[in-house]
Formats: sequence, structure tokens, C-alpha cells
Amino acid sequence: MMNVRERIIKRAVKEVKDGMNINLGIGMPTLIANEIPNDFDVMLQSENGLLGIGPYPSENEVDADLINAGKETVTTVTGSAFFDSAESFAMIRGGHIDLAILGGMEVSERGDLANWIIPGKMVKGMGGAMDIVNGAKKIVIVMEHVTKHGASKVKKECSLPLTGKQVVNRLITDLAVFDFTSDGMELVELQSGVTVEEVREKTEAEFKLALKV
Amino acid sequence: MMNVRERIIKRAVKEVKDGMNINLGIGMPTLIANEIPNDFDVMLQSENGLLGIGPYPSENEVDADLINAGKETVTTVTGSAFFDSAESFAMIRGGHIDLAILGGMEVSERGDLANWIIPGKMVKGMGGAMDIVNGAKKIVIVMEHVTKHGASKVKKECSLPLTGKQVVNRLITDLAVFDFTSDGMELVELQSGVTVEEVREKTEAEFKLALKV
Amino acid sequence: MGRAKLMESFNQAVEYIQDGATLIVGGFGLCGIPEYLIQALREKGTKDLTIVSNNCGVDDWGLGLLLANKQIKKMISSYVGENKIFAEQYLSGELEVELVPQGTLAERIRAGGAGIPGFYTATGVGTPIAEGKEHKEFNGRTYILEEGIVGDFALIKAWKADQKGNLVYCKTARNFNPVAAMAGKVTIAEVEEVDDNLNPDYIHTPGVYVQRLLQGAAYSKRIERLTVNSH
Amino acid sequence: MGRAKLMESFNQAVEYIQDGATLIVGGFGLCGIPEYLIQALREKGTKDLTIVSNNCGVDDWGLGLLLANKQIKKMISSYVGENKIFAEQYLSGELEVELVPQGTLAERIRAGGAGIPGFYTATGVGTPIAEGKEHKEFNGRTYILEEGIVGDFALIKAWKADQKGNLVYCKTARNFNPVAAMAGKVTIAEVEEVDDNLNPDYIHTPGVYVQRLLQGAAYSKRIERLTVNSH
Repeated sequence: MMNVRERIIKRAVKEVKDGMNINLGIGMPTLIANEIPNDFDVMLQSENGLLGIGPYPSENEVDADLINAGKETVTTVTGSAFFDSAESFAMIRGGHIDLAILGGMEVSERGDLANWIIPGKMVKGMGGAMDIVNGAKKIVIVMEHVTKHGASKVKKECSLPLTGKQVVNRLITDLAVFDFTSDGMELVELQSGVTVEEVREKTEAEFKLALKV
Repeated sequence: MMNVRERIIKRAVKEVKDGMNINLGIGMPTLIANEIPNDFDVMLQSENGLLGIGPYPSENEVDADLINAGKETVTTVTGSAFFDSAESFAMIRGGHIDLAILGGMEVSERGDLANWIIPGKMVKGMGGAMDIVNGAKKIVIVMEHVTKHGASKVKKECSLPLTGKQVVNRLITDLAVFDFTSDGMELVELQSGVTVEEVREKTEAEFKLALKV
Repeated sequence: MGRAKLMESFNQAVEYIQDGATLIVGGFGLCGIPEYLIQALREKGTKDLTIVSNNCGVDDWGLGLLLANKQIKKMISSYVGENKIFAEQYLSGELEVELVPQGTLAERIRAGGAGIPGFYTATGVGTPIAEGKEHKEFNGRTYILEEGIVGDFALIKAWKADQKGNLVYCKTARNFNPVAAMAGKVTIAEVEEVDDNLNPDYIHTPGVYVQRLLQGAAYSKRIERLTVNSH
Repeated sequence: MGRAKLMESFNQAVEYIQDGATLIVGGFGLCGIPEYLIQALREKGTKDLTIVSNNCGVDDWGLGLLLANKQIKKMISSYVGENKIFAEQYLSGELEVELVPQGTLAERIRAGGAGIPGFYTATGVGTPIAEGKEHKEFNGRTYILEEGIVGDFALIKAWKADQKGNLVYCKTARNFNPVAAMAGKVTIAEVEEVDDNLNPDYIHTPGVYVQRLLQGAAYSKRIERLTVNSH
């Protein structure tokens, strides 16, 4: 049986459509790249200044001048392009990235996202997350549904400082998939073996059921 | 004896210092390029997207993809660079051009410039002039002192719509050279054979005399 | 909008441009203009266009072709002095004109493409251009607010492209093309050459901005002011 | 500021950087940082610096060297999570920090270099970043005003330069370097190679932005996260 992260990743990769330009966040979202069908013509953007991220390099290929936004050494695919940081975020802020898949700490029922800071813990910074959630055409958040203590991360209101307000289009957890529209939050899919009751029990947010569920 | 334009050009070229990046306006200012000493390391900027304008091409060298802001075919010098229009005006607006020499229709005693439109005549547009006068580090205007009807073009207030307000640093005419500071307009040089009285007579604007005149 | 597709037909490429659309068109004078796309648009006859472009061609070439065919309702430009038909249509009230300083125009187009709805500039302060615009002081200097421009379509011309839509421009034919590419909801690029070995360090317009790509043959590249060195 | 001069000495290049100066420093993580200029600045010992840079190096490399030497008063960055000394100095109140979203930071630096004192962005609306900032609606969406950043100096790293100061960067080592170059009142660039045959179509930073130029040897180019493909 798949573990929690595998479940989330397997579902998240279905968001990827042929021909898209995509930004994948650091951590779990980065792993989605490996699952994209080989015959898809998809370009991955790295906000430090690359469109067309390739696989990790072999030891011989490692190039200190070629890294992704997570500061990992990478390679490029055919047809890639490098650009500066202002150009990179022009691309993001201007709505030219079709899809961004990012990790989350909390998502609220109105589609607010918190994923950059925990008060009381050391400040690290938001990096490009605030730009991406306000810029990319579709924002998909992937996260575990509950904390390790069992508390719901899908909340009425985020308790953590926000990364973006009403920015999430879709949330994928290990239990379910939700969409956020002007009508509110809607459960659109259940992960295999999960019931609506279980989702209700583990979700602080209020949500409606899509007709098809 | 030099004609009016030659006088102005000969004086204007003295504004050019070794090591400068310079934008020369269309018309009379363009002619200044020919007078720049050969041993000066000066780069001429063309606001359509070139730093490092060279001489006009020979017939064999003509390239439709290589023009200046006056839409004339040109060449490039060694060490030139091409860029897009946003980058070109970032360079201008951001104060990275040391000197711009432009033509004028009227200059006021406060350093206002009018050089883009004559009400009642066909509208053509300001091109890059408004950006340049607010952006380049030093703005030098070259123009004939009086109209062909003998009226002063150096005025108390411009009668034509402005290109820029309090933007002129120096005005060079066929009669004299003026500077504009927070203290007002000051006559700093006379062209050869011209008297202060003649300048006063042909100038509507009020100006002081610099000590050295 | 997803990624570039190399198309065969210029007519097909402009098929979805509707009457009343706003188009951002690359080029400076006649240098670097999308020759074939303009001609296809003339054939299609699309009307009431708002065109954002630094200039409006000459009477018988470039955007002047659309003007002569009365397809343009409004021009947003910095300089339109090369065109007699322009003057006639403007004076008769057929054609609206919004004059924008060249640097402000370039920056407004870039801003539109970069998701920036407005920015402040000193350009135009104290001139007719500033009338009706918000003024604001920063560090004791006055600036005016200018807004980003987004086009329903952008029509641009590059030198080379690869099949991912990455573009490279030639010399000063670059001009407004890269910013226009950014600001079209749909950007249609025509190029002289398709080359799948472009160096990723030297791409001027990343393919993400290009939705349709076409290769033209035998470009006219008319010269407005042929100037040669006499000695 | 006139044009670039190729200099011999990194120490001489940073000589005029005074205590309390604001520096814009290129690089993303340890990629594309001006290694030698940072080291020269450490030797010089200049204090109370305000540094605008996406990150702050690691404890023993990059801007972390200046931090360890207590030369930095304030950091303006988007992400500073790689540095333990940073955490200590921040918690003890020795170090001020202004966190700026990465895209806003890049655009603020570009704006500073481009003579744009402020622009509107949706980034940060509804978050702590928006507090105290002017909000404005454009077409029904809310944006906040962000201001341009200008540095007394910019310290940058490029791959190649010619003697006119034109620069070319390598791959993702480009990052913040081109915008930093624009926004320094004095821009000091260090490069790996001097090559007077750069192609003018492929210049990333035109020489107009570069006032001092130096060539470094044997760059360390430390890698923060070496990641290799296991198969």
C-alpha cells in the first residue's frame, strides 16, 4: 500500500496536462516531476531562472552554475531557456505559468494558504511562494490532511500567517481533493478507501460535496 | 565663417567627455557624433535598442535590422550591445546615460523644454523625448536662439506644450550658452563675436551673468 | 496558454482575432515588424482594432496597410509622423490616437506582461501627458502613475525560433518585440528561421510567452531611411 | 558614472565602500555570487552594511563571511534559512531583517535601476507583507505599492565581460546579477573571463551599467545541495 506522500503525489501528477508550463515547489512537489508521463511535452520552471528543468545530473554532469530553486544541482532539457530573476517573476506574476503545485502548512475553506512561517520558530523567509500563489494560472496545494498530532490542516481560518489570501484553486491531501470557488470549498474526489465521513471528521473547514462524489 | 548650425554643433561637442554614454537626438544633435574626438572612448545610445552606434554603413554594409532612433541605417562599434525597448528606457529613465543632447523649439528661464508638438499642426508624437529629458543625467539643448521671424525661442514661459518641466541643464544656441540651476538661468558663455547686449536683446527670458562672462 | 505550436498558415494563425480586439504589435518604424501577420490580418479584414505599437508603419507597408483598409479604430503609439493616411483619418475623426512616451509605452507593455497593473514614472510630469493621472511624490520628486497594457493578442517578429517557441532577435529588430511577446494573452510570433539548437543562455524570449509560431520566407524588410556613408 | 574600467585589485575595487553603505549583491544561494568582492569586503572590514540580496550565504561562505565578521546591520532578503549565525544575530537583535517576496525583491531592484520609484503587485496582499503598505484596486483586484531599491554599490558576478563592461552570465548563475547591476550607483562586476569578442546580440548586461570590472581566477563555486541521479 502506498504511503501518505505517495498517495498525494500520484493524485497530484494528474493535474499535469500535456503542453503545460509548470512550477513545482520545493519538497514533495519536486517529486511529482518523476511521475510526469514521458510523452508529455511539459516544461518545468525554476524561479531562480530556468524554463526546462531536466533530471538530476550524473556525477560527471554536475555544474555549480546550474541549480533549481531548491538549490539542488540539475540538468536542462532540450529547448530550455535561462533568464534573470526579474524576468522569471515577470513570467510568474504575469500569469504565464499554467500550473504551480506547492506544499502547504494550512489551507482555509476560502482558499487561503499558509506555508511560510511558524511564529516562534526561526524566521526563514517566503522565497518565491507569495509571488507564485498570486501569479500562476492554477494553484494546487499538496499536503497531508492532518498534523502528526491528528489536528486538521484544512481549517476554517488559517492560524498561521498567510502566504496568500484566496489563492488556492485545488487542494490535494492523502484523504481527498477539494476545489475552491466563489461558492466556497467543495469536496470533488476521495482518495481510494476514504469515506466522506472520515474526511468530515478530520476537516475543520466546512465544505460542500460535488455532485459526482 | 561658420553658419548658425555649425556654431552650435562646434560648441555642443565640448559637452562630450571621454568615457561618457551619450544619447543624441534626431536632427542637429545627430551631427555632433561626427565631431567627437577619435581618441575618446564614448558610447552612443540609440533608444530603439543599441549602445555603441557606429558610422553610417557603406552600401554593402546596409542592414535593415540595424537602424538608429531616427530610423536611419547605421553600423555598430566594437563592444556594442543590443537590447529591447524596455531595457533601453530602463537605462535612460534610471539615470545611466551621462548626457543627452537634444534639439528644442522653446526653452524657458526655469529650464522647461518644448520640442514635440505645435498646436494646430499635425500630431506626430513625442517618441522618447519625454523619457530622455527626465532620465539622462545631464540634458543639453541645442537650438537656434531666435525663430526665422526673429522671435526669441528662449522664453519666460514656453508657449508650446512642454516636453519636460525644469529638465534642461544647459542650453547652447548660436549666440550663447546658459545653465539652469535652482537659482535661475545664467549666461555662462558667449559665442564668438556676440555681446551680452545682443543676447539680452534677443532673449525674452531673464537671466543672470555668470561671474566669468 | 500552454506552449507554442509551429503552424503552417498565417491565415489560420490570425483566424481567431475578432473585430474590436486589442493587439500589441512589435517593431520600431518598419524594423522588426511582423510583416506576414499584418498582411494576413489585412486579408482577414478584422475591424475596429485597437493597436498598441510604437509607430503605425508607412502608407503602403506595415500597420499602414491596416490603416489604409480602415481596420484600425485606435492607435496607442509614441510617434506616428510617417504616415499621410494616418493624418487624414485622425483629422476626420475616424481614428482615435493615444500618444504615450516611448519609454512609458515599453514599460507599460512590459508591466502588462509581468502582472504589474501600474507603476510610477517621472516621464511626462508637467506635460499634457500627465493630465488626469495620479501624481505621487517619492523622495521629494513628483511622479505619475501609468498602467500596464495587456493585449488580446500580440503579433511579433523574431529572427530565429526553436520548436518550443524560444525566440532570438536580430540587432535592433528586437525593439518592442520581446515586451509585446510578454503582454499578449495569445502571442503569435513569426520568424525567419527555425533552429532547434538555440543556446539556452542566449534566448531573448522564453517559449512560455509564445502560443503560435510561424516561419516566413523572403522577408521584405523595407528600409525607411537608407543612409550610407559617402566616403 | 561613465564607463567600466578593468581593474587589477579587488581590494582597490571596494576601497570606496564606506561604513553604513547599502549594497545590492547578486547570487541565488551560493550560485553566481561575487566571491572575490565579498572576500575583499571582509578584509576591508566595512561595517554597518545594509545588504540587499536574495539570501545570506552559509556560515562560512558568501555573505555569511560578512555576517560572521559582524559587518552587516540589515539584510533585505527573501530567504535566509541556510545560516546559523544569521539566526543567532537576528535573535540577539544585532541584525535587522526585512523579508521581501523573491519576485517583489527582483522587481524592486529592477525598478530602482530603471528609474521607477514604485509599482503595484498582488504579491503579499492579505499577508503580513502588506501591512502598512498602500493598497489600490485595478480592475477589481487589490494590489500593494512596493518601492524601487537603489544601492550605493552593486556587487555582481558574471561569466564573461568585454572591456566595455558588457556582461554575459552562465546558466542559472545569472539570477539576481543583471538586476543588481542596474541598481547600483556604482556597479562592480567580477568575471571569470575577459573576451573582447562578445556577440552584441547576446549581451545580458550592457556595459553602461558597469563602473568597475575585475577578473577572478579559480572560482570556488561551492555547491549547496549536490544532488545526483543515482541511476
